[in-house]
Amino acid sequence: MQAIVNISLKNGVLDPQGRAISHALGDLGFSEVADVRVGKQIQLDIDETDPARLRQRVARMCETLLSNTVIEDYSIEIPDENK
Amino acid sequence: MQAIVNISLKNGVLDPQGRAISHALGDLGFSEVADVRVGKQIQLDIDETDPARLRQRVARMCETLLSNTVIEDYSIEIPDENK
Amino acid sequence: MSESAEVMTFDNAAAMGLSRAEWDLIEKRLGRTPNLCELGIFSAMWSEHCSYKSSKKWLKTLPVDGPQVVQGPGENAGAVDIGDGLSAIFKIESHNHPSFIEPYQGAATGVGGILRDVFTMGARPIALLNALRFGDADHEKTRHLVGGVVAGIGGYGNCIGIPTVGGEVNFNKSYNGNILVNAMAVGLANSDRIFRSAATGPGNPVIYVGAKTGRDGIHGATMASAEFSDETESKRPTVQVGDPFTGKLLMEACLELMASDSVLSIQDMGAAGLTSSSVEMASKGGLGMEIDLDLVPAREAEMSAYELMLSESQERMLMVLKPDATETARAIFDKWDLDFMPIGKVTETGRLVLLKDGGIACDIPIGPLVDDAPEYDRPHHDAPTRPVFASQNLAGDKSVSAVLLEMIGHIDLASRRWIYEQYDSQVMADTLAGPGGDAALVRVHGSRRGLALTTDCTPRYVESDPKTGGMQAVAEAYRNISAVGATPLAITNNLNFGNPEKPEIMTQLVQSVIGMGDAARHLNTPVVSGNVSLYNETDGTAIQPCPVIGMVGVIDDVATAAGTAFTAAGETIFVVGQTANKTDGWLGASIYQAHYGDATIYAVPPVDLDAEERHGTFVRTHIVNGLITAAHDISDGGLAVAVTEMAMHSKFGAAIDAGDDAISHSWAFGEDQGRYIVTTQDAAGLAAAAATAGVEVTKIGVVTDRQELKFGAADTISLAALIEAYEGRLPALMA
Amino acid sequence: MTLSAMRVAIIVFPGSNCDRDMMVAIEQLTSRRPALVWHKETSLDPVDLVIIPGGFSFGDYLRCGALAGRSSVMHAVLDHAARGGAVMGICNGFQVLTETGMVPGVLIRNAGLKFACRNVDLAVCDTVASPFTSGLAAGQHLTIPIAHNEGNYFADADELRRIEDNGQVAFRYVAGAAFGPANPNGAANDIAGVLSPNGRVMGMMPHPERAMSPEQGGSDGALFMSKALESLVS
Ligand SMILES: Nc1ncnc2c1ncn2[C@@H]1O[C@H](COP(=O)(O)OP(=O)(O)O)[C@@H](O)[C@H]1O
Ligand SMILES: [Mg+2]
Repeated sequence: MQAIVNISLKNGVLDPQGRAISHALGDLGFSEVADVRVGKQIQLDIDETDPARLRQRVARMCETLLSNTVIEDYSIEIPDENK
Repeated sequence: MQAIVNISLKNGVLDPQGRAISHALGDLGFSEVADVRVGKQIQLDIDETDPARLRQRVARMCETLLSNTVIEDYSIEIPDENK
Repeated sequence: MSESAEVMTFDNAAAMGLSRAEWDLIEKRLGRTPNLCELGIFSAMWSEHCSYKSSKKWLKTLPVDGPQVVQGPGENAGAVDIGDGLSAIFKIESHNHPSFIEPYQGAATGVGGILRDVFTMGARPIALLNALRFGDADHEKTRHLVGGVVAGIGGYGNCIGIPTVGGEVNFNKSYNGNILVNAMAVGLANSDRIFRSAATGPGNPVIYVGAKTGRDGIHGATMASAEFSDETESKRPTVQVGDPFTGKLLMEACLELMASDSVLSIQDMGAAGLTSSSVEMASKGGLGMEIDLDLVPAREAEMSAYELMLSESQERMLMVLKPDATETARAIFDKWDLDFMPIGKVTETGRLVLLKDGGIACDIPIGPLVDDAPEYDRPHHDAPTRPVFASQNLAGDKSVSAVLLEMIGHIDLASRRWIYEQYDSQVMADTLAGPGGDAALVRVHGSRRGLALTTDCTPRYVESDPKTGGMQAVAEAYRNISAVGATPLAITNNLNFGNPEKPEIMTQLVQSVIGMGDAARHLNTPVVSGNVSLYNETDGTAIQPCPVIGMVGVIDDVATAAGTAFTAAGETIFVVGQTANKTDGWLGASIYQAHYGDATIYAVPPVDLDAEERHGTFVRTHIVNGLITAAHDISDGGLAVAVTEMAMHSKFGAAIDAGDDAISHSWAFGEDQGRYIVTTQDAAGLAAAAATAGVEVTKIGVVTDRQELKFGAADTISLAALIEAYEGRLPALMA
Repeated sequence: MTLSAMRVAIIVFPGSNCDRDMMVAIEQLTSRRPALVWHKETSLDPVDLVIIPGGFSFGDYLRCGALAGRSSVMHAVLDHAARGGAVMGICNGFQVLTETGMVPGVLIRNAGLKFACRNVDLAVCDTVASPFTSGLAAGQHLTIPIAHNEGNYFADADELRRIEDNGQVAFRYVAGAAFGPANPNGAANDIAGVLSPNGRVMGMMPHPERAMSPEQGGSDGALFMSKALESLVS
């Protein structure tokens, strides 16, 4: 089964990369861009058929390795959950 | 309006970071993890009220800057689209 | 109700770490109760970090003068004359706690902070060093912390383009819950173009430049525990995130502006951000300052006066400009896409006045903030006496080479390559000797001159005998500088200790500062800058005391410098500082004892400052005149380890003997101080020169072209085996 | 034309940090100071060689070289190359060149996921006619330092075959005196430097400007660059 983890910087944490990108977009003529934040998207293929258990395990993975909970928040998507 | 761009590596492009993460997860006892791919998620706040036009503009941003089409694919989400 | 109207109580003060006496003094000086913002400012200025209240009394005993000193302690960094009208400007600073919470960002912002201290003085940074201490190699956190800290140091230094040329790392269980990350930066400036922080000229504009101010680094713990904290407070990050790219732009913009004769005074926003920078500038100038907080470039909406004043957002500076220079300056900062905002003016009032939302958020006299900052004479006692370890063979009847093979892979002796290859040690193209040798050697751009740089401390010595340990740190740095042929000039230091309210910890601090001072005085290397980090404890147990020394030396012609690598087969190997009839050595508190011995804390090898100076001068002199072809000081692991390193760094081997006697473990691995291994093509000449100089030298062998080390008649080991153990240790730990 | 008549331009982006080192290196070889051109420029004076130096242009945010590759001066550099002008990108400069498509492939994260600063040994390859290799013998070895986090050369199989068949590989990592694995970053086919199809544009990860004298630990960078400059003027 597949799980997708989206990792984003906590509010208030400086995102220099986002700033640089929105500058660049402005210079390239995309003046409508007000703000940019950059996060990670991690796709996991996991040998697990039960969505509930999958979600549990992935949450554990986030806490132990995938996300740096000091400065990052994470959210978990399970595409096949409602199939 | 907000737009979310997900950028992932094309199949066949090797992903050292993804490989390292899946090893690390294995070492941590998450033996069920079969494969990991790491991508980017870029959130844009844009002064644009029409979802269709927004999608067009963001696609242009992806082609010109946000993704390197040699190795990356992108997809665009507009959360408020169907509101 | 408006923030300035909130009435603080002692509980709020206590939550910010202030004592009852300190609270009473604040009320007395103000003649009223402070509001939140004012209390925050007092607590920051009177914190250990900014006020040095526990260490000041002892820091004052350090030697800070000398003909070479251009700027001693008191500014953002110290400065020494290196000739040609140039000054080397340098300082070391700790970022221990942030690096434990978030190793990458903590270490990265530590590097960024110390770089700002150096270019704030008008110097272009030319080198970075560090001193790191981690817990037990097999502690579950160590791998993660080492990986993150090293990547963070590289992440900032590599990107901003300043080479990281040296450093030191030890592992000890006392750092399991409290690592040490000390970063040192060295820069160059014309001695007559050094910038200082004292505000001048009432009416002159106060300018904010650099990155915007966010809520990062505001003491979350304090906030959360205080009544006024709202729900979201606890969720706010307390670690700062560094942006080396903006750091680079800020560095270039400041140096460009400083070349344009517009800046009267300048101060980086380090610890306690806008608070310490504005207060320090005003108080040093004996003036006041008025700032309109509504003008401060902010990253987030509705930041309170308290938050704006205490934010530790990175890459920010405060400057006082010549009144007519504002437009020149603005143009430069626009070019570099950095915020540039006049936010206030220098005043005659001697008060810090902060305006916000059309009201007065803070109005306090600056004098008390600085002059009345508490200064404590904390109780301490005599250092305990330690048993002398009777030098003896602890490793059974193992041969010297067998012991060597085990010791060379010891976590504190093994190769640091895994670490330093993650640092760009060569950018700027003037690094002639990078990490891996004794001192690093960096060419003064466009000249023949070179700066020799090193950081040193041996915590296990300091723990056993703080005074001798403090001396030894200076002596070892002095040896490292001398071993490349450079003349030691001055030091910076970083005092890392536990809780100074405990007499035994205060004893460590007092004794090691005394020892450090004695050595610095004796070796003519005054202290020009430094930093203090206290309360390095977890669950009441303190770290091994770690007073790190950063030393800078100069050599007139880099072509005359020496390295540690053997240069030619057939050359004679001498020990400088050891008599011919010596057959044993000092194993107490040595790596050999740590490796094979019991856990007892034994007495450390004595440090003889006269000998250190005599031996260092001898080595330096004869490196520069070419008599000595390679040199390496003897430190951790003793003579055998020093010889092994010289061989491994070269294509050559060595045959070592101890005269007629069989080689004892204590002779091979003892850590007696004040010694160097040197090689020469002219053995007679070296012996004669030593006799004239009154220096003991002993021939201990020859350089060979065989890829092996030979001890005495029959005990040989291949360099390949040693290199495998030496290079394999850290990669194995980090795999 | 002599080396001292040679006109070299070095492009400077915010975050470039090897621009001065390259300027000094070129001056050492030509005894003429190259022009430093700021990224906001929209045109280039006629030059014999454009160099894109190492560093972290725009912080290497988004992708290494991505933001620099789209800055205004790069349009002028593209025109220069389109006219057959010579361009050399070192390290971050190589990444910029791949982002503009001036040389094929991309540079991704080092396989070891660590920044790597050390000497590497290079073999000069048998290439399409190019001023950057013609002065050196195919198979000749050079020792030059690297310092990068994203030097892992990647191109898909067809692209790789095309590059190899056209002789667009300028340098490969090879085993030699340097400590550590010959290929320091996992680069496909051990590729350390590539050429444009016409051989006039070259990107390489190693830093020749850091190997200009024995004092610095070696002179192979000076050897390579002097040969390249000589073929460019002849
Ligand atoms: N251990 C020390 N020895 C000598 N000087 C010190 C020491 N610790 C701090 N100083 C000096 O006190 C001043 C303030 O130190 P610090 O607050 O760390 O500087 P900054 O505010 O620039 O970070 C600096 O000039 C520093 O060099
Ligand atoms: Mg400072």
